[in-house]
Amino acid sequence: MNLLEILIAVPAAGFLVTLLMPRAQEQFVKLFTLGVSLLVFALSLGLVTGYESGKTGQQFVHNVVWISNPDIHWHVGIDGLSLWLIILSTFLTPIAILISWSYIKKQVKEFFAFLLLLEFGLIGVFAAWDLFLFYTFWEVVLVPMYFLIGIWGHDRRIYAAVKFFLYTMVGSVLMLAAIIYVYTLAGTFDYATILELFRSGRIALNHTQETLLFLAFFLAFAIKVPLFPLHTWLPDAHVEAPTAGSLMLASVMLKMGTYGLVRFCLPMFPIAARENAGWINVLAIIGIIYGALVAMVQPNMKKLVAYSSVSHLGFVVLGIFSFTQMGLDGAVYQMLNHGISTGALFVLVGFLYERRHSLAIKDFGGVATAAPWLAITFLITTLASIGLPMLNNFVGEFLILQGAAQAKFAWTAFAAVGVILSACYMLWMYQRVFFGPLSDDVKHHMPELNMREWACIVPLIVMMVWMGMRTQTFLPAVSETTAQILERTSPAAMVVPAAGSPAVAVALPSVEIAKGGDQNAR
Amino acid sequence: MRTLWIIPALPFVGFLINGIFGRKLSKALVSLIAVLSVVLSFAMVMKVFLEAGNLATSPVHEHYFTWIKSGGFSIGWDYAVDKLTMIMLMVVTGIGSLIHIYATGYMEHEEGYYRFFAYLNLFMFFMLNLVLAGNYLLLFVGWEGVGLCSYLLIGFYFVKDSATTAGNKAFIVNRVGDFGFSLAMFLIAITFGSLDFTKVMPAAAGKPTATLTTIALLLIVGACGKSAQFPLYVWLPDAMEGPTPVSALIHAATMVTAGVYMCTRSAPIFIHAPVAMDTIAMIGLFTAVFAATIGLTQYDIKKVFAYSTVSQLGYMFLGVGVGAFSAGVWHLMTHAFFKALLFLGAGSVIHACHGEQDMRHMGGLKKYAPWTCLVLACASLAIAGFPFTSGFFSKDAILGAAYAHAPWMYWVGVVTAGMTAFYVWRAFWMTFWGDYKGHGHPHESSWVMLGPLVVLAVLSIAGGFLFNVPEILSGMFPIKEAAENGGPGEAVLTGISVAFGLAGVGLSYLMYVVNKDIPEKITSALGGIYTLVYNKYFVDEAYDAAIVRPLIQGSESALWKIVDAGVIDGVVNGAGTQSQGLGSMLRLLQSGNIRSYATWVVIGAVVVIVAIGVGGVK
Amino acid sequence: MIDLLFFGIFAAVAVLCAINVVVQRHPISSALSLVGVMASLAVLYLLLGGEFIAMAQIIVYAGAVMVLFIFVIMLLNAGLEVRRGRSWMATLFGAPALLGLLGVLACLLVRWFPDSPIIKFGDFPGGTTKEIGMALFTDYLLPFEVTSVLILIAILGAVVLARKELD
Amino acid sequence: MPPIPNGVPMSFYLGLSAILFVIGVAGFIFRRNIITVFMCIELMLNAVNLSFVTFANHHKQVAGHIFTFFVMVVAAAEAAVGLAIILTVFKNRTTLNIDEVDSLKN
Repeated sequence: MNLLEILIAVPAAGFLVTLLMPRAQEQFVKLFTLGVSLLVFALSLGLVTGYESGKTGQQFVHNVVWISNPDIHWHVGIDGLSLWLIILSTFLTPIAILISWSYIKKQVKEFFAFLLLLEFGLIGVFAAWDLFLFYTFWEVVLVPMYFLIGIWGHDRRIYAAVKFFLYTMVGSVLMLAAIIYVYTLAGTFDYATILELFRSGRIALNHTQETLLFLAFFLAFAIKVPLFPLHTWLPDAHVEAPTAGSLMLASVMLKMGTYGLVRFCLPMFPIAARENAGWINVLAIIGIIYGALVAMVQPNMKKLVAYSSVSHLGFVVLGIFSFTQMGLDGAVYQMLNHGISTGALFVLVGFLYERRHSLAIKDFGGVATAAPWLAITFLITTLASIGLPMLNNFVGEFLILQGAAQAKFAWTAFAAVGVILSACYMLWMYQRVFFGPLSDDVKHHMPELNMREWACIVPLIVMMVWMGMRTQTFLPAVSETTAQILERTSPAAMVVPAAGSPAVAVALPSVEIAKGGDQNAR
Repeated sequence: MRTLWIIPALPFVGFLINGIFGRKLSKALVSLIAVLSVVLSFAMVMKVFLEAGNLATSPVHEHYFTWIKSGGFSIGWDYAVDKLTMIMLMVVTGIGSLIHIYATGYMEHEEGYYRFFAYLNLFMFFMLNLVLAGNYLLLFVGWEGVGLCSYLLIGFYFVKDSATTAGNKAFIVNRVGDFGFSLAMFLIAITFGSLDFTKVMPAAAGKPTATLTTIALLLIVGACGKSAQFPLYVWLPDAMEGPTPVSALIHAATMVTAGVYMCTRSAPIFIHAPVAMDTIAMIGLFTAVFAATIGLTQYDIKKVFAYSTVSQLGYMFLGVGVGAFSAGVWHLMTHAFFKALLFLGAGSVIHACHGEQDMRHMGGLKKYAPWTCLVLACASLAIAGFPFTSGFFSKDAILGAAYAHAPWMYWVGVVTAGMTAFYVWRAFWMTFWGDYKGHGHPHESSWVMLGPLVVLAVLSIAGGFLFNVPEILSGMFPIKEAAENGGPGEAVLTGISVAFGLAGVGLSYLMYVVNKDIPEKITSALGGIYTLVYNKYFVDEAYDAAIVRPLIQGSESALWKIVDAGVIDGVVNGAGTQSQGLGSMLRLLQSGNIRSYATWVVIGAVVVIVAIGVGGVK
Repeated sequence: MIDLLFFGIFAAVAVLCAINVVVQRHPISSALSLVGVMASLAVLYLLLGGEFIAMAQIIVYAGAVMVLFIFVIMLLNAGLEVRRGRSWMATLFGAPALLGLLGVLACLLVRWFPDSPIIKFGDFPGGTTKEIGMALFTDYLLPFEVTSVLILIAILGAVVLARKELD
Repeated sequence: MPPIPNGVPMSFYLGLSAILFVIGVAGFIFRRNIITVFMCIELMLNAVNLSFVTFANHHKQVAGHIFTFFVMVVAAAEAAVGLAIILTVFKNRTTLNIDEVDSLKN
């Protein structure tokens, strides 16, 4: 059992233990889950220190046969891509627990237990190197989130939870079908083996097979991302979810989609990915602009932030499908950035909600007078979200747009409009909530941040500045991994099939790709 | 030893201390920290200047750490100082120091004192970062950062709706400009493979003109946003909602000139893109005239100076556009002196009149505030281009270059100079001559405020020949500047522009001191045209009607309500409804009757057995 | 020869009793007929060499299960069947479905065993208590133990379901 | 006229099993008394058991007997639980008519 497996096991154990606790001991349950999540976070830092840069492939690997027939492995490991996403999950879970401290009033034990279950699933998703295992964790994550929204949500929680669940299930089922099809071809669920089979050309997909499989995987991930026009579950889920649910949903769960794109869609189906990049990027750009425009007119803060997520995640998809080193690096970096800054936005909106018991922008105004520090932390987060330099989002957006510009300048030109619009909607909201005269009913409900809230928000803000300034803490590991993925999808890798393999099906379309690639390399 | 980082770091430390602990500190301590950080920064600039040796041959370049690195592309946190940067550094820290001192007096009775100085220090940090930047991305950091501070300071009185709206407007309009700038940056990175000035500039000559023109045009979009050029100037007049020292520092002396600085910095690119050069000259010239005409009609003293700033920035761009980069920078510097002075003087006037900004409620202040009157006279002379004041030299250099480029530009410029002189002096007469028409008793400002004014007054008068920028920068820009070799009849050209300036001053004296009925008559004679100009050509309203409203309403009604809730959710929910329909049909099979279920089971069993039998089980 | 005779007698009894189970309208008659079916089946098991199973059939089924049935019938005082309510499904398709089932089963039998092997009494010695005990406590130990859990649960379930409401 | 075999053909046993099974199904479908229906289920189980024992004899393997044994155990357990359920149903609805126990619908 290596560190990574301990990391997966501890939240699961914590979940079970929490379930066994007496219902009345709410304070103890909270402290216990907080302790567990902090322990997990501390352990996860061991991944960072233990991660050896410069090594290709996964690290902290443990690969044993789980079920021998069909060939399913317990295969976990991390690389530069999953490393930081796992850290992100473990970093945000304690914060999610802290912000729920006084927010959750009913069924306290179950709530905190579900947060640990969620963490377990998330770490598992990012660590899994077996398609079946990945799918299992993918679905495990769905369960606690469904309940978080469905039990502790706001008024329309059932509608939102069901919508969330169904949307995601539609995609997952397609992915499951694709996974099983891949299994029938490869005879194993082990991702590393499958990848090697595909890469060496021992399994040659024909064009139709590859496209269909790609689309099945892509759809599952695109719903999760969510990519326009599959996004409508997100605003509903966010608005109805409790703060911790929104936080985990926006910050980490959406990243499962983009992570899947990078981890599976690109390396397994490089040709289809490149062929379909055009319209996917167009959708991403529509999403960027559309999300921003719709965010601009939202009367509800959480909905606004939710639509802004649609816009931000559009950038990530654009970066992924730009097939450039900078674009991919930026996309991965932006996943983390979005996790931090949008997470912080939800945390802060949660603070406002706890004070005023409303999410409508019109119910606020003049908060800056009553709670200046709340206003300042919100401002910093807002600025991070709209991509102000020296804060985190800027780096990601810069890399993505630069990468997209290398691929096709027009993409960048349109996507950059989103940067203008993001300033519009965030600042308008900020103005309406924090500025202006302070009305009496706001005044009496607006205490300054308390110690617990400080403890939630300060780590996030520190991370915003850190990720904005010292990108070299994070980027090298990411770059190594993305470089490998990129190499795998590069036209050159596809033209040369392995010796003696029937790779005719692969060779044909790759000629076109090679041409396109030359243009990109300009 | 690497020392450049200290220059921006000092104000940043000031920002941190005031920002975090300011509320608990006394006002005196807050102002001490704020002022000291900037003054020390100025001292540091001087130290660098004295120790650096010849900046033309050996610019200082310091690398601190790799900021962003991806693949083969890497951006460092680099500071560099050459002569251009040095001039900017001195202007920024010098005027910054003066305005900080002034502000300790001006803001004395305001709430949020510490907040003001924290923002101001943060602004200094970003501005210094902007001018010290060794690559485009770092310049962009400062570029966005100053925009942020501008936003914060315009909205300083955040309880006032107009202030926060103006702040938003400034930020968002600037974002439009930044959009252009960032696209230019991406294109530069693709074309040159780097964003470092030291790598981009020498390579510019070898790149295709079309690419360079695109880059330059996009840079112009950025510059137009930051430096308030047409059509993106709309935010600057509104920015006067901020406290007056802010208007002086950010919206007159330093930040708004960043566009000029950036274009000058990118001179090697511009030089190889003649179309872009012409564009920038035209934009500059048009903005200069356009804003000047609006300035003629305004009554709010700060608005007058704001349009004047827009107009003068237009001049700088004209200079840049006709190839006289150093003249542009010269005007940038002298403008910083006299426009900062104008604003600070205006602040002193507003202070004297208890917050009144409408000139129709002022008048006769020379009695009550003689020092303010004197320093404002210096500034007004300088902006009118009175011979041997600072404005005279720089404006003359630009107009000379414009004549060499295209004579009609010169003539338009000269007419604008006349208008400038007219409206600035109009403001001067209305404020200081005649009888006091406001409320309360006007009073002179304290010496904390007057001190910096006097220093600036000296600079406004003498700044032109004290710092001959074209001489300092000679050789820095590769093309020969028309202004320096002197056009035919240089003296004549100078004479004409001075004459126009003096005529403007004289006319305003005639209209606002000697015979005060003339303005009325002209106004009624012009009728509609006056209304048009007085309302700033309805540009704000046009933007509102053409862009803002359609965007918001379209987003709300079309995108959100129809596309999102209607089409997408409609399809999704429609799929749900269809399934429900199918389900309710299938539900009929579920009669709830156990025996009928049993019958189904039997039928199913028969079917399965037949299937197995047909399939032939081995 | 004697095998066939025994088979014929007890098969006939079993079928007749089974039909009686279905056609009798009073549950107590059905229950008694069912006992008849089980007893004759026990004889057939003996013919097939299943000594242990035959005994178990008598003891468990005829002895325990059927007694339980009769207890319940008496406890509920179940009378003649009430013929209220109908199922159009069962009425319409019940008989054809049954015939179909019988038909396909017959078909399969005929197809699979055109000349079926002859089973003689005593040609399979594996059905003794000893053999079954050996199998149960070696190869099938785990299922056997799990069964005990199952029975435990069934007992609990029955107790919970059948107890009087405590309120 | 084929010669009378010395023993019983296997298909006779299987045929008997099938007939008993179908009779059980018929009772299940056509009877309305829950207890009778339940008895028909037992009948079907017995029919299947007969097949098991027959095949055990045919394959000379004890597994068929073991299966039968387990079926008996399960049937006993099932009878216990099932009858308890019938008791509860009767307590709540005072009917043994299977057509009137249809609360799954609606």
